[in-house]
Amino acid sequence: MESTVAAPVKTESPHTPTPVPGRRRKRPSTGLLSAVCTFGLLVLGCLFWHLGSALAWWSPATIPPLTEVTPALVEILGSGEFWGDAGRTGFEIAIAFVGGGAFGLLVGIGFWKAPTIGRVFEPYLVSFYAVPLVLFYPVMIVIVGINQWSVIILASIMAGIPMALNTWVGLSGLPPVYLKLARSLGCNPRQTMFEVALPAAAPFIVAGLRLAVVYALIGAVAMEFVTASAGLGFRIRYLYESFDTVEMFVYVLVVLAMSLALTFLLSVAERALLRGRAGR
Amino acid sequence: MTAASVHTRRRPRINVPAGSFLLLLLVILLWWLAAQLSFVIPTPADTVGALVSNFGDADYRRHVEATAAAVLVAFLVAGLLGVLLGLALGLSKWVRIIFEPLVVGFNGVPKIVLYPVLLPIFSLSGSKIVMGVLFGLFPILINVAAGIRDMPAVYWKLARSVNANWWQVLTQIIVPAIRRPLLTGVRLAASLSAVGVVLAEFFSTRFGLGRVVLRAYGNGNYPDMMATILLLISVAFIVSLLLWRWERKTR
Amino acid sequence: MSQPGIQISDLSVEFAGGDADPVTAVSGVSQEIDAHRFVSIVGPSGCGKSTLLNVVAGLQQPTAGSIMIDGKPVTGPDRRIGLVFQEDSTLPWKTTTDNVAFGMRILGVAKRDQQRRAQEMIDLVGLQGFEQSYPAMLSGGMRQRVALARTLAQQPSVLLMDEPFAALDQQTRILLGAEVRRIWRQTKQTVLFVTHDLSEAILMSQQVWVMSYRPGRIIDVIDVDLPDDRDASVVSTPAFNELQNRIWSTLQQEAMRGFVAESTAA
Amino acid sequence: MKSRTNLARRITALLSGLTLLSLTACSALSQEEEGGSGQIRVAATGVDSLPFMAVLQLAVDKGWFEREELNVSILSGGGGGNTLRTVTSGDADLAITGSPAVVHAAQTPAANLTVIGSWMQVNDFSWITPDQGASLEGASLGFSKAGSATELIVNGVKEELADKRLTSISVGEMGDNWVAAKAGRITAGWAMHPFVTEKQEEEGAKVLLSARDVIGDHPADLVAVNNDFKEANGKQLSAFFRVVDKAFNYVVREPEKAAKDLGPLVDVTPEIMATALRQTPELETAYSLKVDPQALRNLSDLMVGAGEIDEPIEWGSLLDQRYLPENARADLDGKEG
Repeated sequence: MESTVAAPVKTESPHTPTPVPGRRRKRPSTGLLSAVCTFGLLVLGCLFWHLGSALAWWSPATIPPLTEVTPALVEILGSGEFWGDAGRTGFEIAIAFVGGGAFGLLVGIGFWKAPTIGRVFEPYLVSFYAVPLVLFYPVMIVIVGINQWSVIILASIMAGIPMALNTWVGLSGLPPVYLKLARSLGCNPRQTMFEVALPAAAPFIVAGLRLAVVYALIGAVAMEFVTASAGLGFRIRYLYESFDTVEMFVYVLVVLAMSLALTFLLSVAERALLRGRAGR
Repeated sequence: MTAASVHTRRRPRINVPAGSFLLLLLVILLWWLAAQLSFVIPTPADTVGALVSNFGDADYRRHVEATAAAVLVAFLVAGLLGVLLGLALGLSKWVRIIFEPLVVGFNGVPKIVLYPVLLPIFSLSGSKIVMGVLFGLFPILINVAAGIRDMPAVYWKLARSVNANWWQVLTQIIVPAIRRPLLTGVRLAASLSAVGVVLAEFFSTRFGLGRVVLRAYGNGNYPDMMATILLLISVAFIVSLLLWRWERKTR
Repeated sequence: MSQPGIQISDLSVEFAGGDADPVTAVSGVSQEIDAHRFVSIVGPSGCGKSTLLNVVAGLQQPTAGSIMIDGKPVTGPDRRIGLVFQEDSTLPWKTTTDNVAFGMRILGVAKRDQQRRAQEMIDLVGLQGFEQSYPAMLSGGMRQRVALARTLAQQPSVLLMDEPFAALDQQTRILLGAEVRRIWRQTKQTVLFVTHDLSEAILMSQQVWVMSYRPGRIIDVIDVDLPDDRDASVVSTPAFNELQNRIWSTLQQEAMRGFVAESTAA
Repeated sequence: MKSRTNLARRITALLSGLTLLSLTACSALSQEEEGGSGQIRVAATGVDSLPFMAVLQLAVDKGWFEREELNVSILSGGGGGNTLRTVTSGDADLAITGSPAVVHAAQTPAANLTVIGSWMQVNDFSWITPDQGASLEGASLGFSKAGSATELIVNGVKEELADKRLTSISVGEMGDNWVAAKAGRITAGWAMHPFVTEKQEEEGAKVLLSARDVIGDHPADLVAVNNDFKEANGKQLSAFFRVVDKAFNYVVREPEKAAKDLGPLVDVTPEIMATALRQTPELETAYSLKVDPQALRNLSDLMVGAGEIDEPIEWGSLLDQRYLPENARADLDGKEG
């Protein structure tokens, strides 16, 4: 059911032009300040949590106290079961990202080469998030069997769509002069693609990659939540159902931390990949 | 990008709406073929039949209404909240410095894992709406904030030069200037809040299509299941398509 | 001044024009440019100057006629030809050095030569100290210098420039125009330079072709007999004024015709 | 940029106003949910697919609860833990759902639950296969998910029939299991009546394994109630069970008639429902509130065997039988130890 989650929510949604500029415009000092503020907010959140539990603003069944969650966190991080789940989820995300990303890139390039086909498919692709992919689970059982590949395939689809749309938008937004330059230099098709077109569309493609990672994560965890028998998403569901609220919170926190860390890493990677291209 | 789009999007020889329609027919044909090949997939005809008979059932209509109402509330709340928070994030440098990383980070969180936390806080009927809001909120919020940030500085000068009050600035300058990203956000929020609500309904609810789907699913009654999914998909799809067409026009 | 650098024979270009009637952009142009000469084309907007240039560059196939460069026909993009565009064509993901070396890289010049020649060209266009800068950190004029350096680094025998200064401000264009002339006098390529600015055309070139509104024909060829080492002060001389008046009298009618045609079409 | 800051300030003000407003609305909303006396909100797993749960809806439809001045509403809760969560969240007062989940929840003080009865104490779990030639030897069995009653049973069966070298895999709902079995991904999938009957009649399914024959009976579900609700509504709870007893009796005495009532509630034809009831082992024991100490002990042993709990369950202290009809209670003390 989750797969639906895949909506393209991104800083740079495929259809908003100007992908990178917003962020880059700020001076480095605000980046540091932002990081400090974010950290401060997280600390404040923890404080609020602790206070709320201590003053009994909510019942421990609703939100267990921080003092119980922290030791459980330490214990769980040391357990093999956790790393087994995390490894499985990580593997699914990685495969879905690589597979979905590559497929999305190819589809995006294909749409660029054949804009009519692209325009025929576009309305369906942009509305694809309205489909709860998880409901295709029974079909997946028949096709791929009962294993993690059903999670991977559905997560790949979720990762592939924003990638395809972003790649396409990026390529069709290329300044025509770049292609003219490539032609005047006598670039062969491979050179035109790899030396000119793809690097020029890179801000969009990198934004698409970020989305692909996020959707691979969302898709994999959400699919696990509903259908799998291992993985972080499954573990949360399992602990939820068996009323182990404290451990469940630990896993929810781990997934949250993982997503936040991933977002942070992605923005660092994006900066590195788009080095030098300040707000043009 | 204007020049580029003119360049690559020359008038296509094939009529695009006709092409999309053909594609739809092709999908239905493939669906029918798949139904012949695999017993899991009901034929399109069976599915539509199930849908029609479902609508004859007052109980089913009640489920539809419950979901529709929850989606509508979730969408409206997500829209209102998203626009306001997006404005705050886009307009104030400090709000941005303090909150932006967390907002972007939370956008990447698989929100479904929060359901176990939401249920005890918002109870059954509330948590599905909150889930819908969580799903729909971020696209609007982020698009509005980005839209404002990308607004040409000259608009602010213009606003000051004509002595516009804050309401006029909002309605006459900001909203028209960011209408495109705003519409993108609204479109995404519309489908996403529906997804969020239905997902939450999969867990438990008194009335709602999520429950209907899950019941048919649990019993292996695939025509019934597909019928409801088809209903959900086509409504979300049509709404999304209409919003998308509108969005394109505002280029 | 012996063999022709560029030879244009009976050139015509038509566009299919979609639903509408075909448009004849260039019609029956036959001209020669001697090697090492600097020729400008002026004409009203929409007259097919850029089309003509694209055809000479081999980027577009003519409907009729042919192009020869150094006595050999142009059939497609050609390494004897260097192009400088009106738009900013620096690649934002490359540093100045890499941008300048880009053309050589595509043409398969040896790595070591690339580095050496890139540095020479950077020096030539006066961008020392900006080797490691990205285009985003450079001004519009500097980026156009990078593009020029990239083109020169390919060592073309013919240089085609399509309104290269159109996007720049007045001061920059004058300075850059002088730069280009200085470099030309050093490198002595055959240059075909498209502009819509009369004084720029006169200031830069040895010969000016005036092109008519659609269908584009060369309706006047004017030799500029101003001293070769002229600078911007030449603008105030009577000789300059006379040339300008002569070109303008031809151009004026065409500009008017184009204006009327465009506004009735719209 | 003055207009900009100004605007930001106004929007912040608007936002805080809105937050306050919605907080007020929320608290107003939550107060409104307070039920009148006689109201019991039941959350149960499988109310739309299992006849022994649909009996509740039958009693509602027949007005039997009303006659006892009870206003019963039924909520379909999804899986075991999920159903219990609706009680914790205050959306339901009473949960009837998978035994392992109830045992776990009852042992978690924060859940604030008490177990007050057992439900469906005959083991009705079967594993069905579309393959007529399938044998248990080396079979792979699907169960719903980790921590579920079906997993517990599969593990018990695997241990009992160690020589058959059974394997098991988490597949999902009955429908998923049937699909997986048809696709050859597993040998057989779990099912209960009337799903078993329906697949037998319509698609020629064969029962590969009847769990009851291997591991005996145990309660499929337990009834748990919110402690605060229990304190305040003891009489109503007793009345609730009286009505349930009556409804169970109706099914046992007049299965053909009951099948006509139950069929539509679980989405099968009355004929299939009637067959399903006939096939249900020991109908009078299955559809009964009478606590079966042997079945409870069996459940405890299964859970210990599966490693889900460390100590056998002391049913005497865990199960609060006060609200059951007198003839349904059993002496649990002393026998457990």
